[in-house]
Amino acid sequence: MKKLSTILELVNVNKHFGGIHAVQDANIEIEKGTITGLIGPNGAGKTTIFNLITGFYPLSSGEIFFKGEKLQPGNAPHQMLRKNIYRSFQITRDLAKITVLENLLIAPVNQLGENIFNNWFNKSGVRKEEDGYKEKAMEILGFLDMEDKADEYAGNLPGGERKLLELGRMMMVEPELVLLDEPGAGVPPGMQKKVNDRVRELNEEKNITFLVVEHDMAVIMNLCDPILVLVNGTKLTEGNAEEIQNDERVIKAYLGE
Amino acid sequence: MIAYIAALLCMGSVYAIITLGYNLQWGYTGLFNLSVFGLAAAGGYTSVILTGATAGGRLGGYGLPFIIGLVGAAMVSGLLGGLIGMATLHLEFGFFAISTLGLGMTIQIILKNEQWLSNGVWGIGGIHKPLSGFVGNDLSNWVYGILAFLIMLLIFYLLERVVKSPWGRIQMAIKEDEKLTEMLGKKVFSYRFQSLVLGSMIIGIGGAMFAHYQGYINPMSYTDIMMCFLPLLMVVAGGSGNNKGSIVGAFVIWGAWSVSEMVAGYLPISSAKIPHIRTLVVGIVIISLLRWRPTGIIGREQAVSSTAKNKDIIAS
Amino acid sequence: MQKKKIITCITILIFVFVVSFTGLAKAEDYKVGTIWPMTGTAAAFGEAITNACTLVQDYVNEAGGIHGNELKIINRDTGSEPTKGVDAARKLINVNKVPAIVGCYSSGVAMGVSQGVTIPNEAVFVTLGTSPMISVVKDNDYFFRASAHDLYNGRVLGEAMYNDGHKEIGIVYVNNAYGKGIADAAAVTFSKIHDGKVVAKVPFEIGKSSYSSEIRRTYQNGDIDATLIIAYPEDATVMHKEIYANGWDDIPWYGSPDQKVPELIDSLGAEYMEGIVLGSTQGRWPGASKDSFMEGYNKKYGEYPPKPYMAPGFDGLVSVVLAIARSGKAPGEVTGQDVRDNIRAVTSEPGEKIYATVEGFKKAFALLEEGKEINYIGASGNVEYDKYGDAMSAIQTWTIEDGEIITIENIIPDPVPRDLMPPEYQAE
Amino acid sequence: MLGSIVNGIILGSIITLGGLGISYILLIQNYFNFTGGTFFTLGAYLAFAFLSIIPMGSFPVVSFGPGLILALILSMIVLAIIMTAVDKFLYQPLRKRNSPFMFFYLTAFGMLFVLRSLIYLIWGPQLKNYISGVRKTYHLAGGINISPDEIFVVLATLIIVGIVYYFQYYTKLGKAMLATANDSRLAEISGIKNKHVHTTVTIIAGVLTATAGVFYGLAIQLRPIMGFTLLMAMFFAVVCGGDGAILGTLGAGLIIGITQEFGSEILQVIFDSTGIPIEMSGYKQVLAFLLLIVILTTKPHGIFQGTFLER
Repeated sequence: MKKLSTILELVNVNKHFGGIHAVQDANIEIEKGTITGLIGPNGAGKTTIFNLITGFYPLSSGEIFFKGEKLQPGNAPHQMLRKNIYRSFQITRDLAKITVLENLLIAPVNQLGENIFNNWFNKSGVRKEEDGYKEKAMEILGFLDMEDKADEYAGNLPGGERKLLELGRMMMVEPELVLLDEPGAGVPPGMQKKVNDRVRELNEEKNITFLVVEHDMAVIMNLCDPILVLVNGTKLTEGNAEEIQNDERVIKAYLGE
Repeated sequence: MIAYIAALLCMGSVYAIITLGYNLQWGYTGLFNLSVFGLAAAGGYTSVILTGATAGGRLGGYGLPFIIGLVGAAMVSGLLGGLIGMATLHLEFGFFAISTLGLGMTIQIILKNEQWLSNGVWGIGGIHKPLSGFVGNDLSNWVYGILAFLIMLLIFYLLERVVKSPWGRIQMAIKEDEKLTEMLGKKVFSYRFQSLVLGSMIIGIGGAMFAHYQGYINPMSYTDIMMCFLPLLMVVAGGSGNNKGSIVGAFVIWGAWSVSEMVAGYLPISSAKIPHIRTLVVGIVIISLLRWRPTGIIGREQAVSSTAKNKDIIAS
Repeated sequence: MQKKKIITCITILIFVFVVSFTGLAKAEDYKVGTIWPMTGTAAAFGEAITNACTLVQDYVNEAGGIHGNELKIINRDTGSEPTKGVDAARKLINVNKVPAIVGCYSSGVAMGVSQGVTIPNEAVFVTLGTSPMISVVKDNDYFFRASAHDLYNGRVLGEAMYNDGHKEIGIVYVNNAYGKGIADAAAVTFSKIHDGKVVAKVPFEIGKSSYSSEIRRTYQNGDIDATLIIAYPEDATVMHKEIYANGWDDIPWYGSPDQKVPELIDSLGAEYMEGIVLGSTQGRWPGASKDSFMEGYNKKYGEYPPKPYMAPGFDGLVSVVLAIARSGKAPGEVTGQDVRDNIRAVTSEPGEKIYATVEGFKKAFALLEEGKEINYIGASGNVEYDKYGDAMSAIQTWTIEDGEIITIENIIPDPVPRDLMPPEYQAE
Repeated sequence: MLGSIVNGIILGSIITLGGLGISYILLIQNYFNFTGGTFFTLGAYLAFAFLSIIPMGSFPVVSFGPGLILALILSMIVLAIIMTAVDKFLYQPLRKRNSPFMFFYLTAFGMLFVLRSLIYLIWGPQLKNYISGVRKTYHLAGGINISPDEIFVVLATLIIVGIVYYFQYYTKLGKAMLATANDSRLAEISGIKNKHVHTTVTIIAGVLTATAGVFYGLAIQLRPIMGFTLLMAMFFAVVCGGDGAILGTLGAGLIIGITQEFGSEILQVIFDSTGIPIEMSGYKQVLAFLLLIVILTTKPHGIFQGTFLER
């Protein structure tokens, strides 16, 4: 296990909903360049942690740091990508009614054409920029083996390709940290390998850090190192696949006491 | 007959303008705004107050040219749209709908009660159509219809410029998935706000065009059924998120609405019952279409992209 | 795929369009349009008044039609809304080519129809709207009114209250053109023409479930001797229940034209209504026209509903029909101008008095063919259109005895002088 | 002046019942039922129709008799059947297809047209009453006037809300409803049949709506647009109360009723005494509406948000 600098750090993070403690004193550190897995039984607060990191929920208490800089509390979800954090969702969220190509084109931040007036008064500038992004998008689609699907509606893609599309969208912005929520959900087994390969490739080639939440143990064991185990909103243990599988506490937590 | 076609052209174009504005809000951004009638009324009254020649004791009588009236209508409706947005945009779908409906009603109630502003229940009459002095009455409907159609086309062109662009793409994305769009670094509130204001400005222009066509307006000229539900139906009929569809939807629905009444007149039923039977049929038609033709009455939902291969979306 | 659907839709539309025109009245019919509220807030009045108009059609056709051609009434719905009303009128003018339209119960709709459709298209529009504003519309004399307007109604109510010895009154009125008109006129009559005092003048909105705050403001601002309640029957019922609950039911109240309906008695009970109501409404003028109208109505539709404004609607249509007859033109050639130019001649002196019976119509058409003058005496009054185009028809005062609506008298009052009214009533 | 509070409470009771009908539909099916107001009218008219065949009879004190109660029960049953049929035939296919929200709203609009025209066609536009005549009224201290009928309406509302509350939180079916509202997928996995829940909800909504309609007819009158004019107020109650929160809807209904009646009167007195020329009567609804906006700005999910739902 190569030890690099910490990229994301959760310090004493708490989150209550009414009387329920969804996250309790979570202290988590994510090392740069890893593919960290986050597992735990239902209701362990995995997705809540994602929502806390990205600012969808306000913290009840505690702090979150990204690259040593305070991320939460304070930042809104739309600022994440500007800080080079990308997040995917549990249920694949693709924009079903626009095309695959456009699903990629929407990702870059601060496009000229995002300002309404540029579309009336600076059309040529918008077009020029758009052409540049199109080229990049086609390259990415090539990398994902989805070139022929560029003009297909995203809603018509099979589950696995939707995951790939999500990766593609992420590649458009080349973030430093990616929060992947259940990359295995709804993906046929054949496709899963492809998704995993792409994730690993991106991790190695572009040095992107991944934080992965997953239900499917096979996926996690195969993909992630290290793996964090979360129970009742608290970090239970941390280790590589083998260690986790043999940890009694983990087995207990999953089977119930 | 020919004159009636001119009338259909006028009303069709007026509704097409309102529908284009509404389509931006609902069809692209997914804002279920139910204050359309209030915004249209605000536009109509603004234009009438600015362009009217006389005003007995109320605000207005500035006698400004028609085009200034339209610009003023767009400004005031846009401003009101912005205020409505600030008050309600943070709410969820249904809550937003109810709140905007209430704000639309508030605009209507103010227009009804504040005599110094809108002449209250008496309404404002003697509104002139532009150019009607030059061409006489027979032609004025045609002139106005063509003018309205041209204004509608201009709005259509300007809208197409922005919706088929990264800006429009973001609006589509917001309609589909607000959270994802937020995650992609787009400030959803700001884009919704822009869509609401721009749409409101267009609706205001539509309301002003309506006022100048009617010749007389009072607060009841802009009712929720005629000025909010009907445009909504037009948007859905034309396929939400489809500007061309909206225009077709506006003309077809208005034509059907207007003509159906004449057809009903030939049924062998007591004339007092006919209007109710007509609304009954309209209701049944709406329900049946949604039940058996859920893909839209005329068009399907269309993407921003013109390059899309397969026009049918399999997934929901 | 999509284009095909659009084309199909448009084809169907055009087909419907064509069908709707082939089913039109025969070319040799004289056509007159009517627009009444069949839906919406004023729907309760539409049916009866449509029946009254059908009665005119029956009489005229029974009398052999106008110069041998049948009369055809084309009726449309105003929906009690300007938008729908204007669209309905536009179809009558543009598609059915009627030279004249009779109709509109609400002033707001009538203003829209006249300024949006009939005046620019030079068609005659005879309305029943009671707003005083209708008189001052710049109309090139195409805009008539068969009923007495608020300045008459308000005068009668104001005079009645003053003459009954009341010195301080409260007025509560429905906040629309109709209610505001009568309220203003009655208040001016009471306080400016006479030396009475209007203690409170309170508007209210229709359709609410409680009017207690309005009622309290009306009754508690001072010791009032009487109240004038200008409300539709639905809202009047709600108010009276609250007046009763507050124990103010011993203060006499006066009602507006719309309250002359049996529903109000049903709702409040004959006992409550007994003898304490005095209202004004559009009158019926004793004579052959009134008898013929009421008997004909009873015969054809069962019971004659004591609803307001039926007689003037009837008269308005008759005067248009007679004007068409006097113009002597063939069915397709009658224009709005012809109706306008003849409508005063057939309803005023000189000429032989004509009543709205089958025989009366026969006689009228015969006289007109001979080139002689006629003078129609209507069911609602003399029906004489003044310089504003307003008919000087009778105002009826009514009360309730034994659960029945009883007419006190039919009078033709002077209107409230316009210069006493607030500025918005002055002619522009 | 205090009398306005009483009026507000009566209006609030009716709003609460109608609002709960809408609230249940919103809770489970996630759309604001625009037809709610028209079902409300239909419920009232159905009872009116039954009353023409059922003899009214008489109770002591109140002005109506057992006939009205029977008519109310029949109206509840018929309306529940109608609403279930509408749900089965129109909304279920939409749910199955996962149709966009808009389709539910448009279907509701279509239903509104159909029902309203049917009411006009069957009963005509005229005003109707269950009982004619003014009622006996108690005059209490502080200018409060209340008739036995109105007391009945308020008490019956409280009892019904109590029953619904018990059902919701203390019965198996009620808990199943909550589970479905929280997460329909999860509830289905744990053995709750969505279909049954939908039917139950619709039946409850029908019963509540019919009761609200009949109470409105009893306390005020019957007219074809009565439900539509009250629809906004019902929506406000649902929104302010928090969707699905029974006590919340009751509280919000009463607050809205009292704000409209009492609040507007207080403001009117203030305006009159300071000489500001504003007539509050037109702005009653606006007042309730401003309240709604204020509440939503501070609490986006209503006053009683989170009583049992975590959204």
